[in-house]
Amino acid sequence: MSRPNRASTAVIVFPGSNCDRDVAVSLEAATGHAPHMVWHAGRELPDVDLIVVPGGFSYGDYLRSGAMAANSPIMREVIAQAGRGVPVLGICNGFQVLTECGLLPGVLMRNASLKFVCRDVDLRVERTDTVFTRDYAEGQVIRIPVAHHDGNYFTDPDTLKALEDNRQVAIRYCAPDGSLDGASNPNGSLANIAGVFNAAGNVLGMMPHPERLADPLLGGTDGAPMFTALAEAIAA
Amino acid sequence: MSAAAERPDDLMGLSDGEYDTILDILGRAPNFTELSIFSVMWSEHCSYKSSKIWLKTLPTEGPQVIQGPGENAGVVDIGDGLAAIFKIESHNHPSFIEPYQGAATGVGGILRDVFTMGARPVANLNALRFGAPDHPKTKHLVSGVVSGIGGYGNCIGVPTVGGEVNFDPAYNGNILVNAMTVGIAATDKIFYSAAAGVGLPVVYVGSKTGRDGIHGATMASAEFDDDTYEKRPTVQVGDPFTEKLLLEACLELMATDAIVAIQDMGAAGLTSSSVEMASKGEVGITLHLDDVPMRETGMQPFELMLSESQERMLMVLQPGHEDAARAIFEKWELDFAVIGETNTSERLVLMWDGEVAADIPVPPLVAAAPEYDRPWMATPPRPVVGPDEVAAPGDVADALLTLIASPDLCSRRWVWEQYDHMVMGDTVGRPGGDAALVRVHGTGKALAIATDCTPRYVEANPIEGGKQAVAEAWRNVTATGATPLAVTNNLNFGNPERPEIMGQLVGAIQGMGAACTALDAPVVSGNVSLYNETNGKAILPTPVIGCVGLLDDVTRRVGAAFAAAGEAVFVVGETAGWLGCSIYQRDLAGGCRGAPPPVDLDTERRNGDFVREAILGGRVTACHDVSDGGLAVALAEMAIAGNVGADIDTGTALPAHAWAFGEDQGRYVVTTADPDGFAAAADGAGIPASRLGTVGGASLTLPGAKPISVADLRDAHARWLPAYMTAG
Amino acid sequence: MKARVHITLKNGVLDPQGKAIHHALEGLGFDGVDDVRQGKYIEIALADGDAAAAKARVSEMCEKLLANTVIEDYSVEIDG
Amino acid sequence: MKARVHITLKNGVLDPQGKAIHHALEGLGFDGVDDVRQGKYIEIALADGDAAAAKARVSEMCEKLLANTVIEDYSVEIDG
Ligand SMILES: Nc1ncnc2c1ncn2[C@@H]1O[C@H](COP(=O)(O)OP(=O)(O)O)[C@@H](O)[C@H]1O
Ligand SMILES: [Mg+2]
Repeated sequence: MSRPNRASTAVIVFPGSNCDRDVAVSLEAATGHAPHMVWHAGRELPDVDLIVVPGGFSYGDYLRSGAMAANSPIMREVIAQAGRGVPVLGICNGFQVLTECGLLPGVLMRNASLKFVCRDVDLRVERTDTVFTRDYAEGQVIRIPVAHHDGNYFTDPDTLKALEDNRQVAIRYCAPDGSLDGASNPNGSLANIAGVFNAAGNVLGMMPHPERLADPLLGGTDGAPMFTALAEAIAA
Repeated sequence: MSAAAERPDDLMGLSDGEYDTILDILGRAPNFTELSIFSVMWSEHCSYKSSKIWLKTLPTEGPQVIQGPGENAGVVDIGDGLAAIFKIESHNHPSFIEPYQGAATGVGGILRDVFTMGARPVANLNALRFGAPDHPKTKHLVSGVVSGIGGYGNCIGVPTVGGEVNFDPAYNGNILVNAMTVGIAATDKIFYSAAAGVGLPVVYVGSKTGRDGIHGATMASAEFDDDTYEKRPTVQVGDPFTEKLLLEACLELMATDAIVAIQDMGAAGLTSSSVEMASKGEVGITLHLDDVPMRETGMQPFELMLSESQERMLMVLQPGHEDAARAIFEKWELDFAVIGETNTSERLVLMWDGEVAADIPVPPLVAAAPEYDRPWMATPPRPVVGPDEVAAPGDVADALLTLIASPDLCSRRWVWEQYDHMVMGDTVGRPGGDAALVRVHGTGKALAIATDCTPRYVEANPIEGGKQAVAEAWRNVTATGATPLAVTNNLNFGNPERPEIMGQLVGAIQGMGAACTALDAPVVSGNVSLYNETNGKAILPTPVIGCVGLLDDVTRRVGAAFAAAGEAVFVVGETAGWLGCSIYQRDLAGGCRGAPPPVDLDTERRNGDFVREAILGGRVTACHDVSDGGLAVALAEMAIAGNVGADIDTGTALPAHAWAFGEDQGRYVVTTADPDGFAAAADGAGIPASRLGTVGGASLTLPGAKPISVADLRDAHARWLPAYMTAG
Repeated sequence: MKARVHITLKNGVLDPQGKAIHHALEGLGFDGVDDVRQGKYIEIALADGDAAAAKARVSEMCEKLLANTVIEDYSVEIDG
Repeated sequence: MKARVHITLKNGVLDPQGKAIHHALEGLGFDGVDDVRQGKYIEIALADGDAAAAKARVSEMCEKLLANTVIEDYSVEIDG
């Protein structure tokens, strides 16, 4: 846990969000402060140092996961602050919302198995020069759970090439030894992509849930460094 | 008797005698709406008319019990001003008709039973029974039910942490889908359904009312032109998103002091909820049905009263709080309508289009509900089958590999990986072990939760089987280190009008009652599902028990996985090699025959209490109860979970297969780093505990059997279910 | 040859998705919407052959797999 | 007045559902199926008015919400 600091964080809450409390627990553990829980209908978003769009089933995942939340008034504020360089972390449904609202490239399609999948997966950290991942080692393999029905990352070839060229892939599903194979890809994602950055590197969307393995009692702590890194970055 | 002359030819399932009682109560013939109300209130489902006199015999009290059966769910004290609120409920028939929606709405219904009492749901479990794997319907039903349970629970964001799955031809035409929810509330913020007080507003919240679940039979007997009711399914569709909003809105309103009473609209929707509130509050209720939010046009009073549309609640508020309450529900984008008020009349009066559509005195409607002492026939006892009467396998190792790859004993991972079992961030003990462990949010405590029943035992001997269901659930909770607090139960049986079926129900209740008393685990809630038959063929008698226990310090828990090489393996409890009705006998030795293993409740209690103390005392590094498949299967599961083998070198006078697969009750396999201390403690307590061998190596070696590599065990255990479900 | 299949919820069956979409459209300021129902649209490319036979076969696909006939209706069109 | 909206995946966009349906159809012994694509079909009941205006408004609903135009195409028909 990093020392308490003044920095303030916000968690956006949509109708149907259900990991908002979980991520608030991890944020408070890392920063020493409870985040602002911001109800989507408000057009006002306080000026904060970190915005989290949490997991869940905003609007029931009806129509398309994240589509209705992406049209919620609060997202204009989130997009504006992201434009000013404020770190934005979208987890699971939050990732879907960030792609639907255009902050991140690509889309999250129905899992190739067509089934909801909830289990721990191995992930390879592709980049550590960001506020989100700097407490991990390059190429480190971490174990974090996924829990989703629509996590099958897809994009057209040009966008994929651009993502790779700009090193915008944050994490990939991998085997325990870090190698990439189909067997360790839980949802059919293109190039085993589990999370991507925007071009500026201050917006991260990821399907796995770091907040779910940030407490030894729950079976692991590989998710904790993401929150401590953010806490340090925004405290600085 | 002029009223009798007007007797309609369709009594909507009521008997002539029941109809006469209605004539007496009303002093006139009921109109169609009134008859519909009596018919649902006096249905087996709502009135428990066949089981009530026997349910009364169950123990329901204890210092930990805050609320026993009779409310929406049971309530037990877990200390620090908190209570666990839980119940199990069946959705068998709807799940057979439409597995996805049937199972989904089953989960939605039990969640409402729990949060209507002020609890935030923290865990779901599901006890599932399907037909033979090779029955043409089974695969489709498994896939639909599992995705329906996941679809609802995952969306609303309550972890699904445990349950059971069995396959048996007896369920080919009647699958069982029993859903359990556990919630947590502050003991001083528990909400009940008694509408005490007059002149109070009656408020409807949630989804609009459609014609969902209104039964064809009732429809046909309606004196309306039938084409207004072109064939429409009675299947209800669940909307977990709306339920999530309803949950948050209700909890937000419950934090204020606006609510006098609240009741979910479950089976028989508006009818049972309004009658329940009026009856418990000893008041009258007048409902203005025109004000009920409707989803469809042309709806009639009887439809509004019988509709089983989901995600709805009825509340009685303190006068003057309507606007504050409305604001909360509108924030959550839900319907909110004042549809009536309480009064002193003790009558249920329904107004429709300026006229009285129904007027029924509530006390007799409830008090005069039929209650039958149905004739019953005790199940004839079966002979005890000795170990030597059950054919031995070529090699115990091969038999073990076959059993752990069988439909009833293989890994359920394929099931629970489709359930979000981690959301809410407190799942300390995930599915795959014995009881699930869910931390009480923000504390160091945890609830241990398990469901169990062994139907083949109940069929062979309902009393012993009833005891065993309670004992196994209690054992699963104990095996984590938790202290069982209370149980809920779901009695799934055939047609109670047949004396042999009624005899199964009676015996099971007697056995359950005895076990609950001996194990200090009172029954605080439950549900009865009868008439589970197709063409005269009943399901196996299936009294499912859900047990909830408390672990004061979650860090003291143990799991079922072998912890470390070099540690000693013990079995606590007597191993006599009981193969009668064992899975080994059923699957590998010619079928289930003879008497099931008896349950000595006194021994069960002492062995469990000893194991729990040893766990809490830090003497035990892993613990797994012994159930289906006996010691061999228990040891294999511990090896697979720990990814390390064991050398089981104990001698035994028993035939190898009886030692390995016997299902003697009251047993636990434990490991310890301090064998002498453990043995001495058992000795001192007068508990039979024998050392079986030592953890270590890459294989499991059983007495008189060739070694099996843990990898082979894991493959066998993991293989069947995914292969079965993906095969074309 | 192409089959166009429409799968819609039976009359009176609750449509949670349609309801949520309706709500979202209102939130976006689209008024004058009375109701929204969401269904599935499936395009099946078939080897050329007799249209009537193809229609029968696709209907069978609907009965067996594509539609949940307990709560859904389906319709099949064949484009030459 | 009723709007019938078809939303289909653009060519080249992965269609897990369509693929799975195709596979399942083969498993059920339906041969001669070359390809399956699953899309959405949305019916919107609208207050009566000018058809052309309605079509424009529904197209705007598609742009704003109903379709993800990065991967999906849509078409709108207005019935009487
Ligand atoms: N339908 C289900 N949903 C979730 N978990 C399940 C289900 N069925 C079985 N499980 C889990 O699989 C494990 C083994 O189940 P079971 O063999 O019934 O346990 P036991 O033999 O100890 O009663 C348990 O952790 C149980 O909770
Ligand atoms: Mg067990």
